[in-house]
Amino acid sequence: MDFTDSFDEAEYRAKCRRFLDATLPRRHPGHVRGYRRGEDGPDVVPQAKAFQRKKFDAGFAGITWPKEWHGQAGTPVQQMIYDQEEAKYDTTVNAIGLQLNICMPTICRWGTQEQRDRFAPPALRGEEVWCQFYSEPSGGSDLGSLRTRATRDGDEWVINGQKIWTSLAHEADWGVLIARSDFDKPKHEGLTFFYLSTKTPGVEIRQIKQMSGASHFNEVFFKDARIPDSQRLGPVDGGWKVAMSLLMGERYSLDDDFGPSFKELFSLTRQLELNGRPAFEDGGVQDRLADFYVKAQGLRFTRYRIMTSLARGEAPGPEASIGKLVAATMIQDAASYGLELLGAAGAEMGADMPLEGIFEESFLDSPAFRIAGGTDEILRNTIGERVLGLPPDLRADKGMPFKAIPVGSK
Amino acid sequence: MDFTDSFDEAEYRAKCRRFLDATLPRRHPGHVRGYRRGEDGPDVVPQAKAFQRKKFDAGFAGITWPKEWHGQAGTPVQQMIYDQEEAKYDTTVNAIGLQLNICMPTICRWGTQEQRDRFAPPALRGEEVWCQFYSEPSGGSDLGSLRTRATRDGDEWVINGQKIWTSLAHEADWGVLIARSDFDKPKHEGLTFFYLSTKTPGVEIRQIKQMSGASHFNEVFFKDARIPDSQRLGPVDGGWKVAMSLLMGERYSLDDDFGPSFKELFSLTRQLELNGRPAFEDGGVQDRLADFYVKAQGLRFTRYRIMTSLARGEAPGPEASIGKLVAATMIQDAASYGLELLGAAGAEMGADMPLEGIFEESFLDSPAFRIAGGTDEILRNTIGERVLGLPPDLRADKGMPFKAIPVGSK
Amino acid sequence: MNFDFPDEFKQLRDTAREFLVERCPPAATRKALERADKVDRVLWREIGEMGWLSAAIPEAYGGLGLGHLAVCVLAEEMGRVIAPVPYASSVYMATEALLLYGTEEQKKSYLPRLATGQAVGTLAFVEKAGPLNPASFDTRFLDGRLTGTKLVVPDGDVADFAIVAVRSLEEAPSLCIVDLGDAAVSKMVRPTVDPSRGHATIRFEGVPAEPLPQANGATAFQSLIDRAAVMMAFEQLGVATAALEMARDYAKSRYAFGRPIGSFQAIKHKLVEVYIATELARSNCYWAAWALESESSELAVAAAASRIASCDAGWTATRENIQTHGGMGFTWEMDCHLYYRRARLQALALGSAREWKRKLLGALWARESAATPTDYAA
Amino acid sequence: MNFDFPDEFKQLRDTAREFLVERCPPAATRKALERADKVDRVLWREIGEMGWLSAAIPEAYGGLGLGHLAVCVLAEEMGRVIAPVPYASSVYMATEALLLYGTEEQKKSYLPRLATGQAVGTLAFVEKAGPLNPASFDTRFLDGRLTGTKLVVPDGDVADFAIVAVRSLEEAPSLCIVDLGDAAVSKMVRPTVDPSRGHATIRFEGVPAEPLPQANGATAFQSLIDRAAVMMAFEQLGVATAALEMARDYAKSRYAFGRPIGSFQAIKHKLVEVYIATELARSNCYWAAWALESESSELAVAAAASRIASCDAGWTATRENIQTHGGMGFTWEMDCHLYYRRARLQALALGSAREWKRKLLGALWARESAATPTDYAA
Repeated sequence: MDFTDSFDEAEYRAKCRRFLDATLPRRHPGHVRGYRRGEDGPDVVPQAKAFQRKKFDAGFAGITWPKEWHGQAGTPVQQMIYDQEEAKYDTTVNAIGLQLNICMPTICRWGTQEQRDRFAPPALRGEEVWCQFYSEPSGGSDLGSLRTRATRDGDEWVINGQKIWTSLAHEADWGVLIARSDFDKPKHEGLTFFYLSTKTPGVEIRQIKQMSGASHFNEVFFKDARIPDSQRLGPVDGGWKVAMSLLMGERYSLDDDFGPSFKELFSLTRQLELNGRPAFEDGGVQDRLADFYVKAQGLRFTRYRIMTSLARGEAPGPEASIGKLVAATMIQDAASYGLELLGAAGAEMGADMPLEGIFEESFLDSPAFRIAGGTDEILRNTIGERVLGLPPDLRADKGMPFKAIPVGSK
Repeated sequence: MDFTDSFDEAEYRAKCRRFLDATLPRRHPGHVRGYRRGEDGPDVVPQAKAFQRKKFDAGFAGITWPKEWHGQAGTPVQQMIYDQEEAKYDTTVNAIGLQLNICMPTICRWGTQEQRDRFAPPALRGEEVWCQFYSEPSGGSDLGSLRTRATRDGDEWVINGQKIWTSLAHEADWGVLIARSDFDKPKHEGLTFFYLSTKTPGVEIRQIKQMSGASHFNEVFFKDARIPDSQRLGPVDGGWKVAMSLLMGERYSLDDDFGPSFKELFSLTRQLELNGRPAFEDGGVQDRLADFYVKAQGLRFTRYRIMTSLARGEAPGPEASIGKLVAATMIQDAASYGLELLGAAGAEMGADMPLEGIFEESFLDSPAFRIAGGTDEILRNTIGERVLGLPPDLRADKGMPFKAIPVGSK
Repeated sequence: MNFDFPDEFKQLRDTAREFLVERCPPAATRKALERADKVDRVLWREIGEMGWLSAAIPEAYGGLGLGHLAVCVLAEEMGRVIAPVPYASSVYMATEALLLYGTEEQKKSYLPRLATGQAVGTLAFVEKAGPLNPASFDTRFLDGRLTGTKLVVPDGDVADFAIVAVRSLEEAPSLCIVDLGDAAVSKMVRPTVDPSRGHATIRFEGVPAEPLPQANGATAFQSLIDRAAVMMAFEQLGVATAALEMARDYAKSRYAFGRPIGSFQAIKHKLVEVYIATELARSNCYWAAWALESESSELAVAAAASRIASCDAGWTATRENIQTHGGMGFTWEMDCHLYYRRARLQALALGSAREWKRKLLGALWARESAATPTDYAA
Repeated sequence: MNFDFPDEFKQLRDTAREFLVERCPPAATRKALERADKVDRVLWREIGEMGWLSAAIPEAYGGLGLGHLAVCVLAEEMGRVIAPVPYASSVYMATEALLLYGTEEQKKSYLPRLATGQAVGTLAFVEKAGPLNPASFDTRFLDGRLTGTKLVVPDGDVADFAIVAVRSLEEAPSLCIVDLGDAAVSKMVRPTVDPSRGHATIRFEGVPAEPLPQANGATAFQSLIDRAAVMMAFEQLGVATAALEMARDYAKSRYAFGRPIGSFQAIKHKLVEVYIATELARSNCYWAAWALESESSELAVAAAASRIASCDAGWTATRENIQTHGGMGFTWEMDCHLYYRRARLQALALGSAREWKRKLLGALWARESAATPTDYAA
């Protein structure tokens, strides 16, 4: 039991560091990843594209993808090591990475070699950005209840409907889409999967403003948008399986420091005074800090357990599923507690507030973490059923034709 | 807005006090109601019967019951005032009160005047004790899934099956019973309600030992126990409605101090030292104590709101439903926190421990509070549906014949 | 036992609710959120005309003389609609300071204008991050002039005058009244977590000021804050209740997996926990209202309990309202964040719950040592 | 990156689990609960024969010399079956004290007997309610004799000898070894929240004792407790995991309202929270095991973190196991309370989580001031 690299791992890590040192500035000590200020600027995506190109040139694009996908045919450990190292740098520039890692494997897995050759290289080089047309206003957590309609018309499909929560859509060149091709079948059985250009006539993209003021998501409207049948992936009415393979492609997040947590609170309580003494010395503060610390360390070492499984070529254990659920609440709680410690003065926002105002900003950002990427409630269902093996809930819509199921707000 | 009695209320309160002063010792300051030590002794029920007789003689038995039920035809406020005053005395002796208040109203409401005349007076005088044969091993929270069988045989019914959680059964003379008379009907539609003597041949009563070592409950086995049809209450297959009217008879608990809470923790932290200072001065202790205090006061003043409604002749608002749910968890948490403060020495049990060992005893007692009288989960369902008006859960067994419903541990 | 608001105040509540629901929908607050002028001036004038600013002001000074129970009732309604008006600053803080500590002359000068809303008052007391500690205030009042800087002054962008908390020497006055229009006052409008209300950093550079002569030492400031906290707790309760109702309504009408999401225990039980938090807060608030109105010695304890409970209810209710709404919950266009922001602003405004927990225990300890603890809060 | 137990220890775990599940079902612990003799003597002999008592004892003293990772693995399995044997006292406490601070002679005298289980050792250190504070110990060691009283000595009813913590003068030894068979030792068996283990108040009235000469001052006691806490944390993790599995199995097989209760989100999500608590504890435990085995300077921090996390997991899991079982959950006949009791006993045994939180922050503060914090726990 140790934390050291094998020889090969150490060599690969050194290679990553050489590349990153030459390419990115190191994070300054107070910088917290995932802290959104400044990540909305107009330069973010161009910078991300340029960085992706450098990764490609240095052999760090598509590390684990096979050669047929134009990847590096590397191991999950290499990916993990790269991610670990990258986390030490200012990676605001990596804004397009997640979508790349979700969309492109779906294209490559379900598409022809010709499609792989057409799409993988420009995506890996950062020349083309992808997004996923997936969630819908009526769906939310119940993804399978989507109602965007795909109607066959000869060699084409006509798309009508609305998508939402589409990250990057306003910057993307291409998107993957799941739509309902048959309203008479049960809800997971009448769906078909496509990809299309965001420039397709009839596709309109509008940014959504979040409560924090940032705009990371879009609404997308389809009005008689036409897609050739050659841009279908998987069989007609067989799109659910394609979509699920896409979700499975989500990598384990090995990233910590995603918002304020123990470190920031520890730092705050050393600056702040309570009754003339450093806040840190207060028993109540210590009780709370200890809880944050133990939870944060629990998540950190859970990640190390996952990495160890990957390093051994094994699938990570079920513990891999708890990270996002625990972290999201922890961040919101930490933001809230930071404000409590700041007291009346803590209402003010701005970079001149303690710790550059991270607690106030995170107060407004953090509600999204408990929802985006699976709500707390859905994640608990998933862990309860897949990890603990508890029986599923009753399904009100089981076997019903989709059109008979009540959806959305009706 | 004030806390004072009206003239009539003050007069009644004085009357209660005169009776109680003459009858019972006052609670000594450290005594916590509901704290079980000593309440299991062989004298408890005889004492309770004797006390009930005194209440009857003084006009405090069946305060709100009508004259036809041999009651005092008083108001809910009078009952409330009596309960409030009684709570200041050592009422270990009141062990039979709850069952009296649940069972007898059912008899009186559904029975003939002849039955009222036969049963109400001895019950009110404490001469006959009642219990309810109600929950079953396979049922638990799902009371309606009971499977004790009532088979008609001429003018009699033959009972076979098992009941559980029957408080007082081993001391009781009579019991009310709900049993399944038709297994082919949906679960709430094939039930019939009876009363019977606990001495009926074929009725066997066994005490259940709880994890705390106490035995407040019983299992009851019915083997070909025979009940005359004249001891049926309500129509054949109409027992659910009778049972529900019984549950509704449950009075609002106006009793606080049911286990360790703020007061006991406050007292403990003034005795205990942390690092050479009274534990009370520690910031972490103060944070926790404040939470307990605010919750306990919230419950206390919620009771005052309920009393005010009763005093005005109105039905209490929905806030009346939260008391037991909040209190049960608070008691368990307080027991746990008391032990944490005691530290390594807190493992020991006994009357010579701080506060007479209440934290250790309550640690073992309190799990039952979250279950008996409605589990946390069932209470949240009830409040969510009845108070907030949220839609009911899906019912797996809706409309199914009872015999087709999976029950218990199969 | 009569632990409820008198009927006339219940009628006042009904009137206020009817008016405010109509007149001040969330869209009104959203407007304030998105523009520089944070006050709905028409609404402010209207509630002034109805006497809602003067409920606790005696008739002699142009008020309705209804007492504090009326203010508590109105505060809850103001909270329910997250009204974009300087109600808290002007009523719970400035008016209350004058009522408590003002000279006859000061009362005559300020209260009638506060009563109509013609003047907006506020309280300036925050100087640095961390718990409020009057002993450490740097702002000085010397020779009739005030010097110092106060942070996040509520409605500091629009207030006409401020009650300013100053460092007090023993029994010297700790509160001054200052005209914010004075040339030696500089205001910097500052953004906060709730931009639907205006806040400013205010610097006083030798500004002429008048002491409130009866505001002796640090205790005077604490008593004022205790009283303001009770009225604020009702306002917080209003926000929490409104957020709960919004979540409940959505949970009833939104379908997922073929059924209303409120039929899932994950949502149902969550909202029950919110409901419990609001009811525990309400009961503590009622107690505090009684203590405020009856000038009870329990006020310090009851004020702290009501504030702690309402802070908890506000946070729980507004946070889980967003969560119940899912993705839409964290968008700008949905109103959830208006409640979330306001609840936090309120929870910070008079010092955070953490601080009030320490105050609560201090007050309990003091009471324990005193001669005759009353029966109600034992 | 190799943050897992080596294969040979995983095999050890499998062997131990297979043996203990067969040999030590809850009925065995229930027997101990209901009788005066709290030790399953046959089981004790058997695990002694398999070398499980001597995993950390070097071969030179009759041990297996496998190191502490092996003890951690075994501790978790002991916890899973809530074994009625003095494993914690003898292995994590007495053995560990001798390994750390014993003279060669003391090691030779005691370790071989501890290794086989022939002798049972314990640690006597509790003197009063409240946090453990070595500076306030009243027990004295003077002129070769020990005087004082220790409370709730674990397995004090059956132990042959005890390591006793005494008030130390500066760098003088703070631990002594005492034969509990001595006539000047009086034991009073005492009931605890977990009667499946034996505890005694032990009075020493001038009993001959021998110091552990390298156990210098209060730090020596703290280091010993840190090490014991890591092994105990694994045992706690075992209890928590077993309780979770019991609840999960019941939730899968018990029907109410026509469906398995585990299909209700109220139960499902509750058990997910329990699962999360156990996994966070497991990860902290692994870290602490690494720190223990590698003699890392992070041990103080990691030990505290593992203890805090395991206390939380144990409480959450055993409490909600009862709740999941409903009425049956709080009966004597159902095994739920065996886990609930044991988890609490463990959580109190080395001082409660509250105390360890303070220790944790103290250790973090100390590390912050030190020169080179390592990368892992930043």
